[in-house]
Order: sequence, then C-alpha cells, then structure tokens
Amino acid sequence: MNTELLFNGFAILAVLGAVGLVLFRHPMNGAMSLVVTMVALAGLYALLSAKLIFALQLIVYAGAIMSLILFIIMFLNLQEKDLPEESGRWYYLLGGVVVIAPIALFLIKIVKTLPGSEATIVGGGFGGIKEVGLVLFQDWLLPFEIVSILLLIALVGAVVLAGKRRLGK
Amino acid sequence: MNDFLSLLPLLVTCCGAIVLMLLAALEKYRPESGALLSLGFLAAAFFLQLSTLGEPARPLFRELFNGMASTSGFSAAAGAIVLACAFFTVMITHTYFKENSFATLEFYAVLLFAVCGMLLLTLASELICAFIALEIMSLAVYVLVGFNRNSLRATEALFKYLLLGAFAGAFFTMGTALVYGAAGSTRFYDIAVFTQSGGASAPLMIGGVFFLLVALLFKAAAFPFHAWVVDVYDGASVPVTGFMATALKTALFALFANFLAQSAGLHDKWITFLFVISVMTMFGGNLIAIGQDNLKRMLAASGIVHSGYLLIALVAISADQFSGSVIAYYLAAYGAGTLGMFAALSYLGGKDERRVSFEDFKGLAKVRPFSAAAITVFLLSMAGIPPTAGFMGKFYVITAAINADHIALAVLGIVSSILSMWYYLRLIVLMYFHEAEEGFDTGRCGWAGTGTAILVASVFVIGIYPIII
Amino acid sequence: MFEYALSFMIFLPILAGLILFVLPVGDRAARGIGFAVSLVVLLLGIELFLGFSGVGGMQYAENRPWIESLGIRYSLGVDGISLLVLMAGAILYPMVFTVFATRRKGFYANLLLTQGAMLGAVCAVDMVLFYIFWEIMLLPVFFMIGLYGGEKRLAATLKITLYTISGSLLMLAALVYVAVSYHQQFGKWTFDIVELSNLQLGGGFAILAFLMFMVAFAIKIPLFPFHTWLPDAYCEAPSSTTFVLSAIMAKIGVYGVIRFVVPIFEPELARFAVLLSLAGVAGMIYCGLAAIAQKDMKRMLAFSSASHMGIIALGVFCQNVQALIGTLFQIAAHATSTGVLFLFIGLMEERRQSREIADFGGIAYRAPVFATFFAIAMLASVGLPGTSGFIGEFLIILGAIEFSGFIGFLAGTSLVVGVCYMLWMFQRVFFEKPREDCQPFTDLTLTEALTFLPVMALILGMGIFPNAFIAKIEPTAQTYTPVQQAVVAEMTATSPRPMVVLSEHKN
Amino acid sequence: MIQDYLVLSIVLFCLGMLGVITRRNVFTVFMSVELMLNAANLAFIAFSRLHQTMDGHVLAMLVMAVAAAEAALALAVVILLHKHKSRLDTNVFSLLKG
Amino acid sequence: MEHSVTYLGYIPLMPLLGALVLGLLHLFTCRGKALPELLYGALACIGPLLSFVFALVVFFHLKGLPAEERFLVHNAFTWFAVGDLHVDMGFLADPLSSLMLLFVTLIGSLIHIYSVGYMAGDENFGKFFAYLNLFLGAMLILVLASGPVVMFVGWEGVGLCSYLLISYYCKETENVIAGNKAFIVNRIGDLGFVLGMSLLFWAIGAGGFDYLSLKANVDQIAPATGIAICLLLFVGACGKSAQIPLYVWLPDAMAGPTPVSALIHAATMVTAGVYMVARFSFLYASHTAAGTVVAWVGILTALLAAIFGMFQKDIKKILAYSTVSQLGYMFAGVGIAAYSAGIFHVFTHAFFKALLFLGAGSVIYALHHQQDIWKMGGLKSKLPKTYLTMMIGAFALAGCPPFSGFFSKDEILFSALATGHTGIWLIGVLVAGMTAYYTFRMIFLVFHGEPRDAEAHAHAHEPPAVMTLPLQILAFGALFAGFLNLPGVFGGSLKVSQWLAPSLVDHHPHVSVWLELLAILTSIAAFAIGITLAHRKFGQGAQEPEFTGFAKFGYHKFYVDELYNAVFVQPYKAFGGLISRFFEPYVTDCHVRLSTWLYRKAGIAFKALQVGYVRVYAIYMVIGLSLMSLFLSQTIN
Repeated sequence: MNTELLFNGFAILAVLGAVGLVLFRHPMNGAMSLVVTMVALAGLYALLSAKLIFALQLIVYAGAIMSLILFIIMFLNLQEKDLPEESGRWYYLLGGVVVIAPIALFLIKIVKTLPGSEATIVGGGFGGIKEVGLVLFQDWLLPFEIVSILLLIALVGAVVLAGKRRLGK
Repeated sequence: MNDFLSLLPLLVTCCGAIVLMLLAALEKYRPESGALLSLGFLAAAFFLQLSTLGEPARPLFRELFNGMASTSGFSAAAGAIVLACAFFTVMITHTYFKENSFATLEFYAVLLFAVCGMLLLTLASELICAFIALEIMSLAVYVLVGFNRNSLRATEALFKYLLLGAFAGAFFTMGTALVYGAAGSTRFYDIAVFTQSGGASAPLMIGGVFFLLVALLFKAAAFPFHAWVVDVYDGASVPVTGFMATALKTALFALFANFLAQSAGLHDKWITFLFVISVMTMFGGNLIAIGQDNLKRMLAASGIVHSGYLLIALVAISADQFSGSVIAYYLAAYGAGTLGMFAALSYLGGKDERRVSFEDFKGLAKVRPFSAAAITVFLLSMAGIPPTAGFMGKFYVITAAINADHIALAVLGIVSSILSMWYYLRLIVLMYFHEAEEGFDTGRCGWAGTGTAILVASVFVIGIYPIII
Repeated sequence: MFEYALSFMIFLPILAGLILFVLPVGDRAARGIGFAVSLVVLLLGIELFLGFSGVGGMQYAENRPWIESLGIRYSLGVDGISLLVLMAGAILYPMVFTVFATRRKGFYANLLLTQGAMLGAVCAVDMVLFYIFWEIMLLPVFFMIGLYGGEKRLAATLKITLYTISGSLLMLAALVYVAVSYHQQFGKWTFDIVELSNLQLGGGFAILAFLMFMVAFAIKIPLFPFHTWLPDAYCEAPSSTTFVLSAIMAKIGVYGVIRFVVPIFEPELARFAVLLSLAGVAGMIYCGLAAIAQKDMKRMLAFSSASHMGIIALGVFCQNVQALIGTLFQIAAHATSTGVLFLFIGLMEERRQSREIADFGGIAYRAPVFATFFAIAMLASVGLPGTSGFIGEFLIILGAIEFSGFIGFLAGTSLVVGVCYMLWMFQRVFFEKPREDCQPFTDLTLTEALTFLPVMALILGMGIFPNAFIAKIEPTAQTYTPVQQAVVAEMTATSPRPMVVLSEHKN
Repeated sequence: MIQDYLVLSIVLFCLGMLGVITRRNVFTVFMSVELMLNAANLAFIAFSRLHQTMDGHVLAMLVMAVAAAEAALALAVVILLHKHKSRLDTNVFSLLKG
Repeated sequence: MEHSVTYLGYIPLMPLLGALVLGLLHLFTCRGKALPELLYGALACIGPLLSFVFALVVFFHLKGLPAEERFLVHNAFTWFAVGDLHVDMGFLADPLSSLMLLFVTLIGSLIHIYSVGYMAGDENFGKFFAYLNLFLGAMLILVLASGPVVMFVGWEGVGLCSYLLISYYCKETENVIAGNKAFIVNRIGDLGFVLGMSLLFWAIGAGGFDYLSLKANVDQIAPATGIAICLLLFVGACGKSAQIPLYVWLPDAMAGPTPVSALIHAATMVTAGVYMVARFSFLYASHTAAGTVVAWVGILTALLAAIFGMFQKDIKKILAYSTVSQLGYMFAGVGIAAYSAGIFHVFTHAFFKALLFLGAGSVIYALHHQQDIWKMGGLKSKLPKTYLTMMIGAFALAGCPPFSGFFSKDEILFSALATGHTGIWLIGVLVAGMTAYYTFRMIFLVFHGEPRDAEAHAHAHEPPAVMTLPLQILAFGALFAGFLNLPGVFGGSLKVSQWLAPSLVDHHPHVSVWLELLAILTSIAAFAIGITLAHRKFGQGAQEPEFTGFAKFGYHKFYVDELYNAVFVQPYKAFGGLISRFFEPYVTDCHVRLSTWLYRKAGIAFKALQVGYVRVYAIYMVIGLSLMSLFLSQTIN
C-alpha cells in the first residue's frame, strides 16, 4: 500500500518535472524541473530495490550533471531577450503530440503484453554496492574498462572545443 | 595469446592516442610530427590487424570479458579497412593543414581515439559495449568535426551532429533496455538463444530491436534518419568528412552486420523492414544528391545511397554462414573511392576550402589532368563502372541479394545506381568538357597526392583482383 | 602461336591508349601510333579469320581462373557468332586514324581504348568479363563526344551515356540472376555462357531477366523506341566516333542478343518474338520516315543507321538460321556501308564546314572519285545485289517471311524506305547544279582514296563472294536456331512426296 | 506493478522526445535528451527488478557514465555556440542547408 | 539432261569487265585531259560484241542438242548457302534465255555503235559507256540467271543502271528526279519480287533454289501459296515492265539520252518482267487465276497507255507510252498462258521499238534536241534514211502485215480469242487500232507536211553513218523478224514457239482455221482504221490543237502522276516531317524527357527538405519512427 502510494507520488512528480522541462520557456526553470524528475526517479529506483543506483542517481545525475548544466546556464547569463522566439510553440507541441502518440501507444502496447509482476522490495542485498560491484567487475569488465576511454575522450574533447587554445601557426 | 593478438591493434591505437595526447600537452611538437607519429601507429596497427585476418571466429577472452567481445574474419577485415582509412585520412590531413591552419597535435590524438572506438565497434558483441564504443567513436568524431572552432560552419555541423547523435543514442539505450527486458541479457549470444526459441516475435524484443535499428540506421544515415549527414559533411573539414564517410561507416556496418548475424533469428524478422529502409535510403539519397551544387554535400548524399546498398547486403546476409565478405568488400571499395575523392579535394580545395561547388571544378582537366583523371576514376568507382572496385562491390551486393531471392531489391538497387550516374557524370562533365576559368590555382599535392595515387591504384587492384572475398 | 592472340588483340590497343594518355607525345605521333597499333590488330584479325576453321564451338580459346568464389573466369574465345563482329572491329579500324588528321592526342587514345574494349566484349565468353568490357567501351565514347563533339555535345554525350548505362546496369542484374539460377540448379557457380546455356529457366523472374537483357541490348542496338539517344549522339560525335558507334558498337548490341539471350532465354524469346520483331520493323519504318525529313546529312544518316539496325535486329527474333545468318552477315556489311558513309559525311564536313544538305550540290562534278565511292557505299546501304548490303537484308527478309508473313512484308518495305531518303539526299548533294557560292570541293586525297579503296573492295567482295564469310559462321549459327530443324522436319514429313533434288550440293 | 514503472518510463521518454522536436532552446533540447536517457535507465532498473538480476543496474550505471561524458561535450559545444552567435536558438544555426 | 559449260559465265562478264575498265579510265582521267572518244567507243563496243558472239555460240550449241536436252548450266561458284537455302552463282542457257540472249546482245551492240555517234562531244563520254556496259552486263545476268536470286541481281542491276542513265544529265533537277522515280518505283516492284521469291523458297526451295529444281518440285505448292507467289512476282514484273499501277516512271525515264531509251526503256530491260513471267511459266501455268490477273492488268495497261499515247506531243513520250502499251500486250500474252507468243512479241518489239527510238534519236539529233512533234514536220526530204527506217518501224509497231509486229501481236490476240478471253481480245483489237493511229500521227507530224520550224528544218541533216547503220540493221530485223514464227495459216510452222517449247509450259489450243483468220482480219482492219484516221487528221499537216475535254485529260495522263504525288509522295514526306518534328521529340522520346523532368523536380523538392534546422531533422526522424511504429504495432498482438 505504501509502495503504491509512494510510486504514485514519485511518478506524478517525475511526469510533472518532465512536463515542466518541455514547457518552461527559460532553460533555468526547465533545469530545475528536470532536477525534480531526477530526484523522483531516484525515489523510484529505491522502490525497485536498486540501492546503489538510487545513490548514483542522486549523486551523479541530480548532483553532478545537473549542477554542471545549471552552472553553464548561469555562466552564460542568459537574458530573456537571448531566448529564442518560440511563438508557434503550442502548435508545435500539439503537432509533436500527434506525431509521438503512435510511438507511445506502440511502446505501451508492448509493455501491456508483459505478465503482471509485483514490484515489492527485494531483500538480501539486491542492488547493494557490493553485489552490484561484484557483477560489475566479474561480468562487465570490458564495458567498464572502455568507459574510461570514453571519459578520456570526453575530457579531451571538451578541452579542445571549449578550452583556450593557441591557434595554429 | 591469440586473443591478445586480436586486441593488439586496438591497444596500439589506444596507446598512440594517449601518447599523442600527452605530447600535445607538452606544446613542443609541430602538428606534422603528430601526423608522422600517428601514421606510424596506424601502420603498425594495420599490419597487426592484417596478421589476424585468418583467425577463426570466436569470443575474445571468454572468461574475462564474458563474451562481450568477439572476433571473426569479418571483424578483422573491417578493422583493417578502418585502419587503412584512418591511415589515408592522416595523409590527407597532412596536406590539408598546409592550406588550412587550425592544426594541433590533439587532432591526431582525437582521431586515434575515434579509431579505437571503431575497432571496438568491430569487436563488440554485446549491446552496451557497442553503445559505449559507438559513443567513443561518436564523441571523437564530434570533436573532429568541430575542430576548427573559428569556423561557424564547423561549429554548426558539430552541433547538429552532436544533438541528433545524442537523440539517437537515447533510442539506442531505450532499445537496449527493452531487449534486456525481453531476453534478460544484452549479449548477442544470449539474444540469439532467446530469439531462436521463438523470442524474435516477443513484443519487447520487437520494440527493442526496432529502437536499436533506428539508432544504427541513424548513424548509417539511412532514410528518414539521414538529414543530418548532408549538413555535417558540408560543415566538417575535408579530411574529417572523408574519415566519417569511410571509417565510421565501416565500423558501423561491422557492428550492424555482427548484430544481425550473431543474433540469429532476428534477421529474418526484420528483413522486410530493412528492405523498405534500404530502398527508401537509396532513392532518397539520390534525390538529395541530384539537387546539390556543393561537392561535399553531393558526396554526403551519395554516401546515403551507398548506405542503401550496404543495407541491401545486410538484407541478403544469412546468419548461418555469415562471412561478411560482401559487406567488407563493398566497404573497402567504397572507402577507396570516397577517400580518394576527399584526398583530391584536400589539395584542390585551395585555401580554407574555397573551392567547394561543382562550378569551381570547371575545366580542372586542363589545369590538373592527373588529378582530374584520379577524380574521374573515383567517381566511376562510386558509380559502379567496371573495372573499378566499385563495380565489383556492387556486383557482389547484387549477387548476394539475388542469391538470397531478393530480386526486387537487386533491381531497385540497380535503378538507384542508374539515378546516381547523373550527378557523378555531372562532375566529370564539368571537369573535362568546360574551359577553366582564369587563375585556377591549386595547392601542391603533398602526401595527399601520394595517397590519391595509391588509392587510384587500389581502386583498380581491388577491382580486378577482389582478394578479400 | 594463337594461344594469346585474343588477349593480345584486346589489350594491345588498351595499353597503347593508356600509354598515349600518359606520354607527352604530339598529336601526329599519337595518330601514327594509333594507326600502327590498329594495323597490327588488323593483321592479327585477318590471320585469325583465315585460320578460323568454320566448325562450331569456340576457337582461340583462353580460359584462366579469375574470381574463383563465384566461378568467374578470364575466358575468351571466338565462334561463328562473334567472328564477323570481331572482324568488323579489327579490320575497319585503321581507317579512323588515316582520314581525319586534325584530332588531338587524347582522341586517338580514346579510339584505341574503345577498340580494345569492343574486341574484349566480342571475345568474352564469361558474362562478367563481357559486361566489364561492355561498360568500358562506353567511357571513351563519352569522352570523345564530350571533348571533341559538336555544339550540343554535352546533352548528347550525357544522353547516350546515361541511357546506355541504364540499360547495361539492368542487364547486370539479369545476368547475375541467370548465374544464381544456375547455381541453384547445378550447385556450382559459373558465368560461362556455354555452360549457362544448359540452364532451364522459367517463371516470372525469367521473363523479367529476359526483358532486362533485352532492354540493355535494345538501347545499344538501338531498337525502337529506345533509339532516341541515337540521332543526337551520332550527330554531335566526331565522325570517327560516329563511325565506331554505328559500325561496330551498335552491332555488339545485336551480338549480345544472339550470344546471351538466344541460348538462355529460348522460351521467353519465342514468347516475345513477335513483339520484338515488330519493334524492329517499326523502328526500321519509323526511322526511315524520319530520315527523309532531315536537313542535316549526318542526322539523316543517323536515322538511316537506326532504321537498318531495326532490320538487323529483326533477324535475331525470327529464329531461323537464314535470318540469323542474315543478321550476322549484315552486322559486318552494314559497317562497310553506313559506317563508311559517316566517314564520308565527316570528310564533306571537313571540306565545307557544313552538313546541311542545302549547302551542297553538284559534288559529282567536282569530286568524281568521292562521288563514286559514296555511291558505292550508298548502294550497299540500300541493299543492292552485288554489294555487301544485299545478302544480309535478303536473308533477313527471307527468314522473316517464314517467321510471319506480315512481318516479312513489313521487313521487305525496307527495300523501298531506305532508297527514298538516300536517293533524295544523293540527288541534292551530288547531282543538280554545282553551287558556286562555296569554295571548291576537292576530291579525295591519295591517302583518303587508299583508305577507302579496300573498303570498296570489301563491299563488292562481300557482295559477290559472301560464302567466304557465311561458310565460316554457318555451323555455329545452326546451333543457335533449334527451331529450324523442327520446321524442316515437319515440312518434309507433311509433304506428299519428298523434294526432288536435282544436284547434290557439295557442302 | 512493474508495468507501471515501464509505462512511466515510456511517458518520460516520449516527453523527452517531445522536448527535442518542439523546443528551440539548445539547453532545453539537451536536457530533453538527458530525460530520455533517464527514462531508459528507469526501464533498465525496472527490468532488472523483473528479472531479479543486477545486470540492469550495471547497465544503468554505464549509461549514466555515457550521459555524463555526452553532457560534458554538449556543454562545451553550447559554450562554443554561444561564442559564435551569442544566441542559443537552434534555428539560428542554419547556415548549412539545401 | 543438262550440260555444264563454263563459257556461259563469260557472256555477262565481258560487258562487266568493259564497264570496269571504262569506269576506271574515266574516273582517273576526267579531271585531266580526256582520252580520245574513239578509244572509249572501241572499248565499249568490244564487250557487247563479244557477248553477241558467245550468244551465237550458245545458240548453235543448243541447236545441236536434242530438244529436251537443251539446257546448258554453269555454276560459277556457290554464292551463299544457309541451311536449306543454297544459291549458286549459276547461269542457265536454255531456248528461252538463248533467244533473249541473242537479241539483247545484238541490239545492245547496235545501240553501243549508234551511241558512239550520238554521244559524240559529251563531256562524260566514258562514263556513259561504262554505264551502258554495266547495264548490258546486268541484263545478261538477268537473262542467264539459273535461279530467281541470281536473276534478282541482274534485275536490280539493270534498275540501277536505268537510274544512273536517266539521271545522266544530272545537272537538271528534273532528270535526277525522274531517275529517282524510276529507281523507287522499281524498288516497290522489287519488294514484290523479293517477297514472292522468299515465299517460293519456303514452299519448295529446300529442294534447290534454281529454276530447274523449282520446276521439278512445283506440284508441291499449295494452291493459295502458289497464287500469292505468282501475284507477288508479278508486282515485281509490274515495276520493271511499267504496268498498272507502277507504269508512271517509264515516260519520265525519257529524260535520259535517247540511245538509253532505246536500249533500256524499249528493247531490253522493260521486257524483263515478261521474261520473268515466262521463266516462271511452270508456276503461272498451274495457277491460272494469277495468270488471268496478269493478262487483265496487261491489257488494261495497253489500253491506258494507248490513250495517253494519242495525246502526247513529245516524240519520246509517245514512244514511251507505246512501249508501255506493247508491254501490256506481252503481259496479256503470258497471262493467258501463251508464253511463246508473249516472248515472240518481246523479240519483235525489241527490233522495231529500238529502231523507232533510235530514229527518233536521229531526228532529235538533227534538230538539236527538239522533241516536240508540233515543232517538226516535213523532215522526209531532209532525213531520208531515218524516214525510211522509221516508217518500217512504224508499220511494225502498228501491226501492218507483213511487218514483224503484225505476226507477234496477232499471235497474242489469236491466243486470247482461242482460249476464250474474249474481253481481252476485244480490248486488244481496239488498242491495235489506237496504236496505228498514234504511231502514224507521229510519223505524219514529223516527216510529212510543211516544216513548222523553218530554221531548225533548214539546219537539219542526216546523222553520220555510225548512227544510220544500226538503224538499217534494225529495220531489217523489224521487217523480217516476224517470219521466224509464221503461223500455220501463212504456211509457217511457228519456229520460235517450237524452239521455246522446252523452256515453257505452253499450250497451243487447237482451234479452227476460221477463228485464226477472224483474228487476223480484225487485226488488219483495226490497223487500217487507225492509219486512215491518222492520215485524215495529220497527213497533210496540221496545227497544234488546244486540248480540251477528254483530250486534255488524256494529255495530262489522267492526272495520275498528280494523284500519286498527292496520295503517296506528299503524305510520305509529311509523315516523315511529322515524325521528326513531333513524334521523335515529344512522343518517342517522352519516356526520357518525362523521367529526367520528374527526377529533377524530385531533386529540387528533396533539396528543399534539407531546411538546415536541426529540430526539423529531428522531426523527420520522429515522423519516420512514428509511421514505422504504426506499422509495427499491427504486428504485435
């Protein structure tokens, strides 16, 4: 009963946050509402017994990534006049909903075919740091390793693109 | 040990990338030395890759990697093609940077990182590994595209590519999630087990594979996910465009083919889908290409068409005896032709790529007869005129399609090929049958000229002795 | 001695052409080299012809593996079907180097490339090899028209190239289909036409493949209504190129039908024979009619060539040995008549800078030798007995009558149609009052006369002693027309008493 | 019910898509992509719960890493764009077309 | 039964070699100093004379053989052999061809000699004789051919020479047009010939495609096929021998030099059609329906041409129409299966018509190319030799006993009557009268009365001996040739018919002498009426009348040329123009134009879709996804 209530609450929050992201004109407001969604998602992860991911969601996503985005938004100091003219936004939204509806319905139809299954909390360390860590380093070593290359290239890329650079001769 | 050997080209490239990155930080070396160094690394990797060509298909480090990476003759060949493309790209870059001054050592580092991602893609046999490899490659290529920060065009290209790439990446993750939901695993092998026991029609599987395919088709610039490619090729610098058009496509189709071939059972389910997409891709690409006045945009659009042909080959591959030779051959042939074009463009383009449109190449044959002849050879190869490699590529693709009883597809491919003659010939006509305008100055050939010559030779050699098969 | 003769004939001009492109030699030297090479090919061709034994099957065959995985082989050979086409390509070629002296080096190089590719297409026994040469031979033509052609050369060269390539690419799909079908029936890959002719095809795809083959060849021939590229291309091309196009290249289209379509698609051909032969006849009449309205001699001749090709193609569809031999013979004969006429028109254009019929008149007085040569070629082209043009045309009409009386009748009208525009043109160009307002028209120079003299001899020789040629090709042609035997057997079976044979022919 | 989680995931995914195709602000668009990745992550976790295996958790973690890398690069690009045009309207960047 | 001799091949070879030598000589000297005419003349006459000698040899060789073995064959080489079709370059001398051979070579030689005088001073003297020799060679191939295909060689060869010689004065446009007309109309006939020949091959050619083999197999032809073959071959004959509806070229052909008209368009080539029907007599004899058509076409042509002949004013045109008319008689003869009669008329006609033409040539020569009979008159005294010889020719043509024409024409008319073709006979008699009328109209206007053009009359003089000698020889022939085939009524024994019998499938109806006498008497009466009328009208000189009514219609040849022009020639040209101006670019080429147009437009549309807004590209993706989802959700249940 509690979980259901919690799920509903988090779900509503997440959707509201997402709707906010789509609707708010200023990116700052959008970012804030996205944070709401992320936090709500973290709650949902907890409900799904994913303890580690719950933590990571809060720390990495809501904490680090969103902070970065907010930082940049503020860094660029966007004024109202810098924002794009989006006069036909509502028409676009309407059209977008019409276009996306088949995709959504298709996906929901897929999901509906799944057998019903309770989402009760699983005990016994499911989703705990140690357990997930074991899986990660035993089974998923290769992706883990290559993610390091990915992060490296992201680093180099960000420096190359945004960093100060002496121009070629 | 053999497994290690198969990984060695990847490691060599990766080391090269890191070395170059560190050297760049020292700010002591000129970009030319970076080019030399990366040529060395790439050559080493290439020959190492060649030495693995005969290896049988198997998972790499089964215990350690848990079946997430595997090699096969096809993977090795694709890897070799990627490395060769990268090698020629570096040669092109060397010359290109003589006229365009935004070169730094990081460029080569990023390029080698991109190659790492591509080699990983050819080896990946698990979805999330593939995704990460894809992202490594993409991120590196994004950086390459936008490397000339002072150019608004390059920045715009970078932006469009990044945004849409990320969008497509989201589909890939969602697709992975759905597949995971269906099969309980994301390894190709497990997916194959699942699909062969009737799971191919499970709704979750359909949805997941659909999203995965969409993401891959986006990267392959298939219709209707093609729109970015024209603008991005246009905005990116010539060598990068060449690199994208060849190496990236090779790696991507390697993954694509591996995915479809190793996940047995999926292929049959999705044939119709791929069929429709490939037809639309070929015709859409042609129709875009016909209207273009900019050479790079035309080549981008023709790249779409070639993706369509590769999709034909994908439709035609059969999972039980997949050798990938048709795809590999086509990629090699296409790569040689396209890279050759870009190599020639790199030194004919003039300072800051002034010469980009069809009209700018009027009368080239009078001024630079050998370059014009080379371009003609490449165009003919792309158009599939014998005795070039492009012809044999097309021939194999059509043979494969007909052999798999997709006669309609083969015929449509042929029709598309006819349509493509139009714009290839247009450039030849302009080069040969018009007089040059006053003051047609061009850069010196440099290494790119050498590359062009080698590529011309290889277009014929591959065409006449299709050894890869 | 002849082990590598065909390869030599094919690759000598190709190599020479490529070398000419690269070497910085002058235009005159290039012409000399071109002439020398074509002369070597000519001599080799004559040697091959004389050595040809006149029994069925491939001779001078070369067969080496090439792409093993698909059974593609480097396989060359000559039989009765290809012999005369090969001869047309080998023997008439030196002319194009002697008559027009003012061309550039690249032109001669392209001419050599064309020759090599054409000979290759004719000799190829492997279908893929054939296809490769078939496509290659278009490229030099593309450049020759585009670089050295007339005013509207760009449109013309694009049209011929795109049009022809469209057809050939369709053929590619069809030939792959044939090989794949063979693979599925016999479990092995081959593109060898001799082996592929064992194939039994059927069903809708066979018809599709047949039609694709036919479209490719129909465009090249060209068969009505796929001829629309022809007037422009022939007109805009330099005269030597037009000669090559009409005298040899178009014939390879017909040759292709006989070589590839007839043995593999026998039932389909029988099914579409009426339609196709109607297309041939319709083209003959249509283009013949169009020719009469032309003001430009070359354009008129272009239509005339298309008209003749219609009747030549008809011979293939009639499915009897007379018509087939007629076609094969006419392939060579037409090269000596209409092909040479194109060269003559080129000479006239060179002398007077015009091709308009209205700009000429009374040439017969100024240039009697030229007029005589022209008249001989023209008479051969209208099929006068005693010239090369008659035998083929007669055999085709004869065969067409057997195939269908109506089509035979229509085919017969070619006797009248051709003569109308030709005589009309001849009247206004060579007869009537000499025009005074142009500079004098000089007669043939010695070189030119010496160039054309052998052709004139050939025209008459082929008309008077055609059996020297027919005897060599007849045994092969017999094997290409299985219908014939059945008809004869039926005829002799139903006749009340056997034919009286007065004299036993010494075959 | 697990389906509810999945439906939520789908709704979020589609909202993200909606954001990408209807908004012209570069930030909003990038954040919409992040939203889509999050939706996918929710699906991973939900399926992980469904299968009672922890592979989904690892996958979600890896996706997060990728998202982070992508975000880093994306923000660099945003800065670059801002340098060029001082505007963050996606429609402003339409030099390449046709 | 047949004998092989090699010298048959030399007969056509002689003039052909002559043509070659003359042609080359002319070609290589025409731009420099011309060679003496005497050299050309001598070279030109050698070939025909040698042929004539050989023809005599052949004749006597045949004569020495038993009647049923009179077949000499020479197969020079295999011309071509394809499947069952085996064609030898073969020559056959039998009574029929030997007869033709004799007079063709004789008259040919005479006309060559005559031409040396007539063409003197012509700038292309050599060319003329080259053509003339070539013609004779072709004609001899035609006559000697052992099978239809070889005959066709000669057939087309004479057509070509006819074209070349009609357009001989090629600076004049009308001459060339006349030449073109002759060639094209002949070609239309040849179409029939070729088609008939092809049908014949498929019917019975497999057993050998020469006359003797065909004759042996002729009974295997289905009747319908046989009739078709006969009619098609007759179309060929119509073209060559100027019968309805293909006669129109012959009067125009008079544009050529007069000796040409005499040789080609009177004596030899135009009779080839008759010869051909006679050659195929084995075929026509067994398909009488076709024969009847031939006879009726022939006699109607005779009538029509006679009507035209009565109103012409050009001396050569009158003779041309009389030729057409006489050819009609010949066809009537062979059509009713009186082959020997037809051939005999060919034989006699060759003499008197060549004579008349050559005489007319002398007149024209004397009057410096004046051909209008209304500008002549009173030439009797000036040109006595010509007058005398022409009178003989005229009597022969008009069918006056005992001139040759009388016997041959009478033989035909009698056969018609005897075989029950009364209609043909009646028309024949009528035409005989008309013939007498227009022949003597010409004679009277040219030679009698007062000179209408005094100045020309004053300068007129008899041509040189080289021209009058052939006239005299021909006059001799015209006078006495008829006696060779004297019918029984006159105590003869139809020698020519007997000679021809082995070659032909001839029936001689045995009817009463009275019928024969009736035929003879009506013929004589018709002649008498005709000549009387002519004398009454023109005997004492008359002035040129204004043609009105029927006469005008007749003078304009019933406007048939204009009709053909309007119905065939102009539409043909207009259709050609229509094709090249409308069909070619807009209809036939529309598949090309349409597809390129569509392709370009689609290209423009797709270019426009690349708007450059990244959001729009995302929208494309989503729309694509959406549509695919719509489709895929159908597959999920």
